[in-house]
Amino acid sequence: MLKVNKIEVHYGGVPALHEVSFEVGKGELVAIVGANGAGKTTTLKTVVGALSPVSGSIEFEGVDITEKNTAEVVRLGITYVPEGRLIFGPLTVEENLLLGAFTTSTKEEIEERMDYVHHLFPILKERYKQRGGTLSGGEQQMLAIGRALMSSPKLLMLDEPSLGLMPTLVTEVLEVVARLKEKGNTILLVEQNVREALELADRGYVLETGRVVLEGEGKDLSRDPHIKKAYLGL
Amino acid sequence: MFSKTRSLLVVGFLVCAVTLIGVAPLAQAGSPKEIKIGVLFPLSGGLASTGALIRQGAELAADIVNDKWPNLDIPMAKWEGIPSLGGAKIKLIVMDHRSDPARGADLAKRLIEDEKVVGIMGCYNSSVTKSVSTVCERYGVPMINSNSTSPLLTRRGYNWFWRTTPDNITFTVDLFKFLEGLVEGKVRGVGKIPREELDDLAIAGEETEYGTTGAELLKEMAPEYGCRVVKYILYAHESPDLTSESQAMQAANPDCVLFIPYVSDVILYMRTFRSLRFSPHIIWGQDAGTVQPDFARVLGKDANGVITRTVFIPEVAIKVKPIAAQINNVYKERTGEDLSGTSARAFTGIQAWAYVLDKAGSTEPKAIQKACNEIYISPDDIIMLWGGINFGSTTPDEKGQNVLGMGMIGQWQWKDGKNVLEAVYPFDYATADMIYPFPEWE
Amino acid sequence: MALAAEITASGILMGSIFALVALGLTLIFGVMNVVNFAHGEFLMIGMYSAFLISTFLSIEPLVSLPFVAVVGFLLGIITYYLLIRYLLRGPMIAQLFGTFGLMLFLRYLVMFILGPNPRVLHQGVLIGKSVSLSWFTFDISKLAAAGFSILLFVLVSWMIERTKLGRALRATSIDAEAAGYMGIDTEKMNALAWGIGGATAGIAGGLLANFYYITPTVGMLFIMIAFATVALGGFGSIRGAFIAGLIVGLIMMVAGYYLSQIKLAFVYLAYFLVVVLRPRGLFGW
Amino acid sequence: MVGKMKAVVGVLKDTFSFNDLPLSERIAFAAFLVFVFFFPWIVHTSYPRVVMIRFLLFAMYGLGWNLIGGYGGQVDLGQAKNVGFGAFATALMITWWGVPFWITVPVGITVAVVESFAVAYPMFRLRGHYFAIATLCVALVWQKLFLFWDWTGGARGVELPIKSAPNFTYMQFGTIGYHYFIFALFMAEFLFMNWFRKSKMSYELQAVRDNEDAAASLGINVTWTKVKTYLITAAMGAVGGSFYAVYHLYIDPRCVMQLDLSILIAMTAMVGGAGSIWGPILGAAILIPLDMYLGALLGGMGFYGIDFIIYALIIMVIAAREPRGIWGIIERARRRGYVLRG
Amino acid sequence: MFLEVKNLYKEFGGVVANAGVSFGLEKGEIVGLIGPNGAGKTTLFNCIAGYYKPTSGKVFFKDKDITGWPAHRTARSGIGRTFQIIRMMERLTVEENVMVGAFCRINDRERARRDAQEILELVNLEEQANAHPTELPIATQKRIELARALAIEPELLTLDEIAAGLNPLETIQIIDTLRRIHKEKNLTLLLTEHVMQFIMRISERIIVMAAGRKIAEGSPQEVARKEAVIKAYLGEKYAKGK
Repeated sequence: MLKVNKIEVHYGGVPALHEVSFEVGKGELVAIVGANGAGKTTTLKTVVGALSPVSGSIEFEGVDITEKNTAEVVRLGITYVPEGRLIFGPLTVEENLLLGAFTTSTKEEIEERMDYVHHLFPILKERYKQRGGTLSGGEQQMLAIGRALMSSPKLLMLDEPSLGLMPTLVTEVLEVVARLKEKGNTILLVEQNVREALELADRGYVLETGRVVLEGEGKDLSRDPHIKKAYLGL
Repeated sequence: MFSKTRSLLVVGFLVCAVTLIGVAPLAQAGSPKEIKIGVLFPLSGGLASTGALIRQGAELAADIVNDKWPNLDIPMAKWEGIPSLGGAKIKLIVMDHRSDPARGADLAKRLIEDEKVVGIMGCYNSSVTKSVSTVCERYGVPMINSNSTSPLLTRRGYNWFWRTTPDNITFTVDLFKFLEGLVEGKVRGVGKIPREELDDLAIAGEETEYGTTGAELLKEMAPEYGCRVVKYILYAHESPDLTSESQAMQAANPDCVLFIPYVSDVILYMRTFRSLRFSPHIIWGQDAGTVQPDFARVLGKDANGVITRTVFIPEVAIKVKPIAAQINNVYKERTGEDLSGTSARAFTGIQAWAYVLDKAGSTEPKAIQKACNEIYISPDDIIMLWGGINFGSTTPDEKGQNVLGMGMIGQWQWKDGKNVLEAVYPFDYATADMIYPFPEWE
Repeated sequence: MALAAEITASGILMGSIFALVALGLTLIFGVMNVVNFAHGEFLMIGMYSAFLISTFLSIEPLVSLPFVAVVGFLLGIITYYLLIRYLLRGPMIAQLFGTFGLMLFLRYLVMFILGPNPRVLHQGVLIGKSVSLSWFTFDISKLAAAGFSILLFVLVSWMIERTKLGRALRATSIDAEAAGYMGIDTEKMNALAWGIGGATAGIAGGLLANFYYITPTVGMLFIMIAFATVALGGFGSIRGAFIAGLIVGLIMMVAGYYLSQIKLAFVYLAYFLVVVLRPRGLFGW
Repeated sequence: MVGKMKAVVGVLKDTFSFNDLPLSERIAFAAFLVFVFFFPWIVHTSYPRVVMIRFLLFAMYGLGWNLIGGYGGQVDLGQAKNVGFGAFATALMITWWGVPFWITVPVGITVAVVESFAVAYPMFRLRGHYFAIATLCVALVWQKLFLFWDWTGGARGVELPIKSAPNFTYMQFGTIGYHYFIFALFMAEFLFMNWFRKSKMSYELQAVRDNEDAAASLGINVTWTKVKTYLITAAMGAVGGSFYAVYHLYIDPRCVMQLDLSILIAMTAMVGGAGSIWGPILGAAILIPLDMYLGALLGGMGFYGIDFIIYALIIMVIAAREPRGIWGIIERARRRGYVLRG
Repeated sequence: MFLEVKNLYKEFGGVVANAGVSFGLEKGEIVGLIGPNGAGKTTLFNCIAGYYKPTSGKVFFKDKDITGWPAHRTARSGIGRTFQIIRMMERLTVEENVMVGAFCRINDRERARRDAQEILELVNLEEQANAHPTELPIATQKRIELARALAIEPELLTLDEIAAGLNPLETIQIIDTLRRIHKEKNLTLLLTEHVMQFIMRISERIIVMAAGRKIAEGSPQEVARKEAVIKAYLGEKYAKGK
């Protein structure tokens, strides 16, 4: 479904990614793990069109999206939930969700999606008229994911959804991810909780200083000795 | 070691910058047959249109001096250059001081030292005239001022500053004499007006050097002529709205409204007066704003009945001064408009320069200074109704003022779809019946 | 009593006109935190377009308003794509100077093309007509401008607060990056904000042309008032701009009546005092 | 006692030493100084000399503004008021009482500093555009008041009595004399800035500019740091104003306290690159000659505003292409060198 | 008591963030502060460091009442801090960032530079001394914040989520660094964190907050067993996993 082929990305003249290639199949949950500064967020931002690669190509459902801007990529069905959530604080929960459906035009579809999100996260229904900024961290993460789902994405990219959340919420958010996968969503996940992420994922890629150094089945990776040593400190 | 790019950039920039400053204007070795006069006026900002008028007037005068104009019965039209200097042509070097005294002073230095002008004419804004005349005084270069009317300018004891136009004192006296004339029934087409109908004055001056001194003068002199100032306003320069100022005047219920404005303000005042249906008996303007063709053109019928002090009225020129009428025609051919007080004064300023140079017979500053102090230009030679030009002095503290100057008062009258400036004062020169009182708004 | 009523009435009248002038400024600021020094020149170009369109096509100035709005809209969009887009990458100060340069450029470009002489509209249903009440004479053209001001404010607030487009604009203003991830083309939103800002400035100019003189430098008379108005109301707040406009109008009228020379000083002082108490203006967030 | 001596020596060393700068910059600057010093003897025409004086004056204004605006990151658009205070203190005291110039300078500085102190605390509650507009408003209020009051001469302005030059009591000279006069003032301010940029205060100020909370966590009194800087900037503006008064010998509130002056001062620093010691000098070296020559060469040609159009285009291009100013280009080149090597 | 918080209340326009928090720290302790998002931990930190003024209650540091002191004054009296959201001086180099901290104590530029270099070595950042912080990864920036806070030579260091976004290995590294610094500089540490591997391993004592109140206190093992803590914060899975 998503095919990233040898992309090279520079940040202000400094190379950040070297020939990174990976694939995400339909219905798969793929995890990207790596140390801080390895280029995970850069990868996701490049896919969504916020950064453009110097070389290499990105293909989504057979369409070349390498040169497309964010708005066009989102329209094609890729939605990105950025690190740090980026909720529109002064807007209400409802408005945040409606903005998620910006690329959807029919009323029925929006209502349908809204029901789905409310079903998934009942807390958002309770907070419907509250300002996004007044929600707690966990609720904001729910809102960010819910907002992304409003566009009924074909590919959902989550960047560190558990960042800064307390343990109960980390568990809860990862459960949500698992549930979304069960429902057939295609997900690309970047997580710092390496073990949990790899156990959840169908496949995983390991990024180190801008290169893919390892790839494989999620469960296999989580038992890989290099991973254990370099990321789990075991 | 330091990187090459960096050092190249640093050195490159400093060198560029420094050479840019160092670029000396190529001091043109002016032909001996050319005499440069520096002309400084506002040609940008809010006064750009005024500067344009001055420029046109000054350039016409220079052209008349330089070329042969067989159809003009004015001596200098036959000159083809300054006679006593071997027919040397006058070259005007016009610069824009942007109404900024500092820039005016800097440009004056450029004109004096780099362009080697024999003298300077300018500067309209009284404040810039002050700073430029200071430079001229320091350098010992003559400056003839044609368009600034602040009385202070000729009361500073400067040895290198002369002014052709009458100052605001003359004009203010004219106004009160005119008002007395109305009471006495001397004004053409108007019977005797009771004094009570004319003695309450509202004064509105723009808060600039020119407006402030003009307004203060009016206020000081009013009691001498038995008038009362019922409202005295100095209004903010660059004000986006003048409604409340107009309301304040209306509330004081004056007989005469006296403006000392630049052109844009007085347009706004007139429009506001109309919307307030405020029509005093007399609306008078101290030249600058009300005398300009723009004022009449822009306001159209609304200007009908506005009185303005001026020094030049085409209608009078046609009737009593044939040469003035001829020059007015030449000017009109060039620009499509009659000469106005503003452009006629600039014309006269350059003319005075030409006569002074002719009399001096030299471009030495001292000779010019001497010529200026002794010059007498006969009334027949100039387009104004003045008694000529002579920089004597009427009072001991005054120096360099043309003592033969005279003011006029004109009235805009709406005739056949356009505004005509008709003379109403001096009474002998009246060209039409005065419209009195100022017509009620429709 | 009558005097108080008269001053208040003209204060409110002029105040809503100042608010109208400030509307585009606050809109542009709200969406992308850029203070547009050239706003007064947008207004001036609006006035000239109204003048030129209604003079040369000999149509009623009011009828020319839609055309003027289009001119303003295009001006805003062009400005955005040719200049502002690049300025947004720099710090606030570069933005100030970029638009300051634009101000000089537009002002003198118009002077270069059309000359420095002032102009005035002579023909039109609103021009020179008044309604007299016992205590006050209303200039119809000002009344109409005030009416349009209220109308435009309602329209723009509705658009910003109730429509999908408005929501997208607000999202862009809060966090352009996040808005991008929603599939909103933030470049287009910014351009649109400039377009709408330009259009409102154009309409304001078209209405002002009915009672104001038109010169290339006329923008400079309004820009400081507009700044003070927008900042007083709180940058980006539409409601704030309207209320602040009324306040500025009233201050100008009262101060103008008694102490005309320093009436603007009172306006600036009012801004200073208000922000000292409320550092983000009356309605800023 | 010894400690004090050491401290003084340290300050002097910091003031006069440029050892921390790359050799290229030192050479360029030395060349610049030599050039400026001999300028009146290289160029014998008057206007370039006048432009040079104006350049040095604005470089000086820019250096002062650079403290609060560049190192402090506070966009102050009201520097003209301080210029005005200095100019009026000097002009009024000389015309009224014949006070020598050098006594009027501290008075001007005092007025500017006291006024700035009075408005600084409320002002620094404001951020970003609110601050910029507030500085602009305060400066305009003062301008209106100076126009309104009679004792300041109002709109009529103040004309200083002309003395026979050269006169060291009232500082009146010919163009060359003024050149060295302003050059000395410029150098004094430049050396002060050279000391400042290495001082503890400079680091603190930059910390405040970049992040106030972080700065406070490191024991920096954020508001006081800003206020202090604001006062120094005010003092520097006042010195420039005093020079203006004795140089032009005529001032009025419209020419020394106008908005355009505030903006031009800030613009010199911005165009050159705010927050570096060279920025304001580069900026003034570009803007002032540009403005002056465009005005003089094209201003009177009869094409209204053509000089402004070109000038405005150049400003726009610089703001759009190089938002960090000319110095930004150099710094970027330097950083790229660093990154590639490091 | 080295640091004592007494019955601290903090309200924001009617919303209570801290509702009567009391606790104390002894010199040299390492204390963890945990609790759900929105429990008021960061608010508490801000009240101690002087960024907020408590609505009521007192804060004593070294037996001095420092309640309501502005931030720069608490810093000078010996309380250093890092921020949850990284706050770098981005136009200064890494070394200069740390030097600014050193200037808190000393006026001499060269000494400040030497101090900064020493501290950068301590946190293994000497290589990056001349880089600009924003060019570096988040984990490195967190270390710069730590170095900067150390430069003021605090006696009490409060660290707000210093391990957030770090992977397990990086977490272990920072624990080592902190332990070393704690020993060498004789510091007292107060930390908040959601990463349990971190907080449980480093803390000698843990304070648990929820809804603006302290709900538990004790050794890591004790706290992890408490029903209330598990319910409000750790979750069943974590309890089982232990």
